Amino acid sequence: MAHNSHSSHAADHSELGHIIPFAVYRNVLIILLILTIITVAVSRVDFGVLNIVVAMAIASVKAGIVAAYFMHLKYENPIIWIYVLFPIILLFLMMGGIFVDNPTRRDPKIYYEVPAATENQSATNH
Amino acid sequence: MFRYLPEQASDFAHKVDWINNLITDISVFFTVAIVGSMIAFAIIWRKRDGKDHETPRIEGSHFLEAVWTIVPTIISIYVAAYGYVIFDEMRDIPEDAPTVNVTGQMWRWDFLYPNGKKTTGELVVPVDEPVKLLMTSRDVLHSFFIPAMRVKMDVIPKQFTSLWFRPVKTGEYRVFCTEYCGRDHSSMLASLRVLSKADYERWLNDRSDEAKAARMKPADLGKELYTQKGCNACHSLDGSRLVGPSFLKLYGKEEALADGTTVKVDENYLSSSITNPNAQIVAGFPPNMMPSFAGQVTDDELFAMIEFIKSIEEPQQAAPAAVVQEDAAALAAMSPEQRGKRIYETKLCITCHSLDGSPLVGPTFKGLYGKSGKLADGSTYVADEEYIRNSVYDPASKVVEGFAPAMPSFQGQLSEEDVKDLIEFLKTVK
Amino acid sequence: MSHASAQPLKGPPHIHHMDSVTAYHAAKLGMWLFLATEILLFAVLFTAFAIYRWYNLEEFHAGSHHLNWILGMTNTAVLLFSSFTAALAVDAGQKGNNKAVVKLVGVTIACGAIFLIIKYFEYSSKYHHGYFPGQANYLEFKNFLGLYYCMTGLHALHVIIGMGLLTWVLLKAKKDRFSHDYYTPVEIGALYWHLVDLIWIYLFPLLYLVG
Amino acid sequence: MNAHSDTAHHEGKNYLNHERGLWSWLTTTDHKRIGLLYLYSILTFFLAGGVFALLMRTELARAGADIIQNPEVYNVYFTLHGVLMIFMFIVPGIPATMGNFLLPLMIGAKDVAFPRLNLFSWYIYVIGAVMAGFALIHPPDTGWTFYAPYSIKSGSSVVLMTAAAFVLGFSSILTGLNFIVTIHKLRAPGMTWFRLPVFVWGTYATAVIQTLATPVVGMTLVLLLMERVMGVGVFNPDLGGDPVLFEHLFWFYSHPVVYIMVLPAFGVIGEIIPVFSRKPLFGYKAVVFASVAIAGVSFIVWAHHMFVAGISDTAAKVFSILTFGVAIPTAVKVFNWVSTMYKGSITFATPMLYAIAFVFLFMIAGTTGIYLATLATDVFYHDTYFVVAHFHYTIQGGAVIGLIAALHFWFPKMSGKMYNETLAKIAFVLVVVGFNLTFLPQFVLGMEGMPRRYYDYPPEFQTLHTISTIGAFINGIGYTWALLNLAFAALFGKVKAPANPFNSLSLEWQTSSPPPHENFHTVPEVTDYPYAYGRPLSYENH
Repeated sequence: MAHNSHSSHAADHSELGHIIPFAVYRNVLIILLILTIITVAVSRVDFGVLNIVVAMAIASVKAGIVAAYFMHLKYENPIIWIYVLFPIILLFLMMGGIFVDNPTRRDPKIYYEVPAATENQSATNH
Repeated sequence: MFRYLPEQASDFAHKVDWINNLITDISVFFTVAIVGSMIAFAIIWRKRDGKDHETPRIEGSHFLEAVWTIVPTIISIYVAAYGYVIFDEMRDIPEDAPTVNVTGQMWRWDFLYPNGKKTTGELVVPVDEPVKLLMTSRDVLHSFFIPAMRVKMDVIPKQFTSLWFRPVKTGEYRVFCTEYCGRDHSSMLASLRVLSKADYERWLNDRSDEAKAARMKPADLGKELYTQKGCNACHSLDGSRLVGPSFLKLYGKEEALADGTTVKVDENYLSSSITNPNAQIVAGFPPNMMPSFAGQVTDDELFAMIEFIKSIEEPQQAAPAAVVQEDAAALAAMSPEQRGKRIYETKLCITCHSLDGSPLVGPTFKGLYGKSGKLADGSTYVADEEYIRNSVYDPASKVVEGFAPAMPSFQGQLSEEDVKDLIEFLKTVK
Repeated sequence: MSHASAQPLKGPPHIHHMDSVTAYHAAKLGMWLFLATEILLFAVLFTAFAIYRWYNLEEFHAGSHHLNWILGMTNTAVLLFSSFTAALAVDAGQKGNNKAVVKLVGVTIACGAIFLIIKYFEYSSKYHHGYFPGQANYLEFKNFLGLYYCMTGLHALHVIIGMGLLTWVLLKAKKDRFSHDYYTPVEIGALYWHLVDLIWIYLFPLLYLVG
Repeated sequence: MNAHSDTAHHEGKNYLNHERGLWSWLTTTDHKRIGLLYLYSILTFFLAGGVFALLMRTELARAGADIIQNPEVYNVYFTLHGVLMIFMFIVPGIPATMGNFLLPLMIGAKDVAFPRLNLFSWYIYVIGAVMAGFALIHPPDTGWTFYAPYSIKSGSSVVLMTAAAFVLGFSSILTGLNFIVTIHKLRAPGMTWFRLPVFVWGTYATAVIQTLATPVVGMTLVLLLMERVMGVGVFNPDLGGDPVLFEHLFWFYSHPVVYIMVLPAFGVIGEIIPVFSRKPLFGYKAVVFASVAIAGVSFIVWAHHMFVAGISDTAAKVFSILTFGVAIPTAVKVFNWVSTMYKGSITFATPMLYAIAFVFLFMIAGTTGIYLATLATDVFYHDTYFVVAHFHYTIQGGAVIGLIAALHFWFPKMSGKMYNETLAKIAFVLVVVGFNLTFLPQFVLGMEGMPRRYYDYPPEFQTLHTISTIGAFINGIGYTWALLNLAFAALFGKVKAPANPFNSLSLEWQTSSPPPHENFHTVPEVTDYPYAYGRPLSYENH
């Protein structure tokens, strides 16, 4: 469990990081560049509300590849996985909590032009 | 036990109090039970005679863990559900409720009624009718809190929030600002007056004050405000120096300020001096003497005041108080305390001496009579009749510690009889 | 660490309270945790972006069309390439090839510099057209541009910090410090650099393309 | 626990005297010394924050203006009280002091994973504190919550103060990160996860929150700063910003932060009660899971600070229900502590007295929390004195009492001396009596509708305010007394502490008092969990 070995001698090579062949790095770079072009190309197509979803999905694939290969996450200890997932979950919780609030307000609007006191009547609520 | 919530003045108040009291009872029960058993354990199984006795190695119990997970869960769900349901009712604004607009501003509350009537610092609503408040702010966050109605909602600039309630009894209730909003947060108060339906209708349609103000020239309105708001206590119209600078030929003058800079007295300076008097103090005058009138005067009144000050080009006698002179017979018919109160109001004692305990420019009159204390020169005083009489005629001779010698003498303005009446009045202010 | 003088030039430094394998894994876990905090730093901005985009969809669309997507894409490519060289630098470190580490890290830093130069041109063009906070045209897209500056500004700051970190790695590699059983700084520096890349992978479509 | 006994005589060398001089302290990487550096720093700010509290209470003793003539000054005082107590005292509070000192000792490590980073965090903390000190030139008056848009408009040095809070937060992140790695990587042989003392578990849960929640508030404060300096339009409603968003982001950190303060205190209580009851901690695993559950749930309940802040009714309902989720693990912990005392052999040493008081105070804190989680009642109580009292019961009654209990409990280990028990008990009585006298009346004030952050109040509230002020002074005297007693014992105490004066089984007591620089002369082997007190019920071993 704990990596606290008693020997203080030079460690066996395999106890450190994983070595990945050069070809993998090269292929990953090529895939990433292609995906970048796809992102730009796809943004010319209008999917309506899904625009942002598509863009973020492609970005997530790219980010996943970078993390898995460039950052060696694929070969890492599960504890590191947990600490990578945790902030992402928190990001969604944060967004989720705030999206439970603002869109469901009675009057979910920020009035750029100040309604003067006398005109407040016009701001009805639903 | 522990029933401290204020009186219930809205129709859902008793429901809020019900759930509140339920929580109180549950809390008290569990606190007493748990803390009680802890103390009992501590006493029963205390170490005796300085020797440890053998203890069993009890490491836990799945059954008990389950019990004290499930029981609090059930109680939580029960309380949460009722809190939810009652909250739902508190937030379910009736469609047909007449709307009053509430606008918060540092540090005052403005109200706008459906027929266009405006008030500041006082919200008036009819009894037994739902009323909806549609609220916003002109500057920062505030929060509108009526304890007796059990309602509260923050007020946000550039957004609208709302709340509603249905008052069930007439009377006057406090309104607090409960979201910190800067210097005078604690004086951002208002009152809620609940009237009977007939009284409310009469009040709503009585717009004589506004009409009068609208008819007047701004400078004339300003003149009236000069005495009404008690400016005359500290600012003369004839160039004489009182607590604050005279208004004579004030407009357009270059004033040297206490911080060494100079300022030209223009509309901006006058306006900020009324709403934020301590920001720019004229050299030679004491700071922190003048209370802020922010929230106490409307924009129109502010404008009128400035117009009035601009108009003082020639020395003038201080205008007589705008209060109608009572005829002698009416005065004679009053009790001494009533006459004293009249003097307190018309002679502008009211400007500097509060009745509610708050220190203004001078000490409060609340509980003053008979009180003893320290004077600025280190000696002590007892506020008996002689002391008060002396303070009216020769105020500078005995100044209470912590206050500035700001009060003018009333020699020649108040007769001995008047002072006696005033003392009688003071005796009643406890 | 009083034994610093006794430290061998090559190989893991002597750490008094744990062995070198544990030290390597501890450093990596620590770095990943730090990256987690960085993700949350940006999470705030993403959340704010999401909610203001919901409020002002039109403004965000229009604002994003004011950005130069070609420059954005160029920068994406530059960062991706720099990430690639950073990953190769770790590979070189794993093999104890200090010369390669120097070269690859050098290229990575240079890519960071190119990124910043392009970013500078983007900012200055915005400034000249009056789209900076406080300038005349800013109010047109205030929410979008406000978040654009905050997000790209914070990201640029991370690029600068990353370049600093990699410079430190480069100097160590120049002194021939790394070996197959000690290359922790290369890996740590590269991890940080990859994060900079990761964030940009999201910022580019979000700001330049979709809006 | 059959840990290697390690108290052998080592010719009087320990972490306090193996190196001497101020410089050796300022450059130390020894976690024990860094813990003490933190301790001295936070206690300084505790004192300063306490002075501001007493100034406020003095002003509030009577209605109207008394010692403070200008409300602005009062507003500055409560802001500084909050900033000092939250950011500079209680957040680093137990984790950075006791956590730093004890964590490696308790898991049988020689130090934390990154000793130099640990020292660096302290320096960052000092830099943050100095920045906050410079902010005093024009002290902020926004309240420690820095709510927009007042914090954007206020003329005071909000920029410097928020920057200071950001820097202090960075220090907190680095400490948390260091602890997580330490617990994962440096446990002694045999120290499995379920043999960790509950204090370590509490610190671990805290460290997770420190590491993952602090960046959120850091960025939020940076955005506020940008808003002030450049006017980017994120929180300023005049530029289309939503001030309520600031509150969301602020509380996303600042709710979990109360668990940063109180989870380690839970751990402290979980250590003290078994030792002085000579009983195993009842339901060890339940206590551990409760800590982890509290840390987890703490991230999804933040908006209960905002039920009337203008959030939607839907959001209020969702967050109210989630909030009740915190109540359950907290209740489980209380039940387990009390059950631990059942059939014990209980000694009333000062730490135990504080632990018992903690349970009592925390019961009140917890149950009054129910009013604030329940929607219908929170509408009334929000931003009244009820909240002030509830908060102080959790943080002062919880975290501060926990810290004081910990200081007394581990004092022999930290200083190698014993303190005067009688004087400590007198201080205990003053603290507990003074504390309740201060804050019980504030519950009543809140129920009567007294709003918080008021410089002045209607006269009908005066009696309770006066009582509260008297209590505050007694409380202040109590803390000063307790700390002076300890300081005196550390400096001039004659009674040397044995290695294990309270006969505890956990690892930190198995080394000498004070511990040697290396913590343990030989690496300890752990064979059992640290609560194996009492006569075994059966012969099965752990």
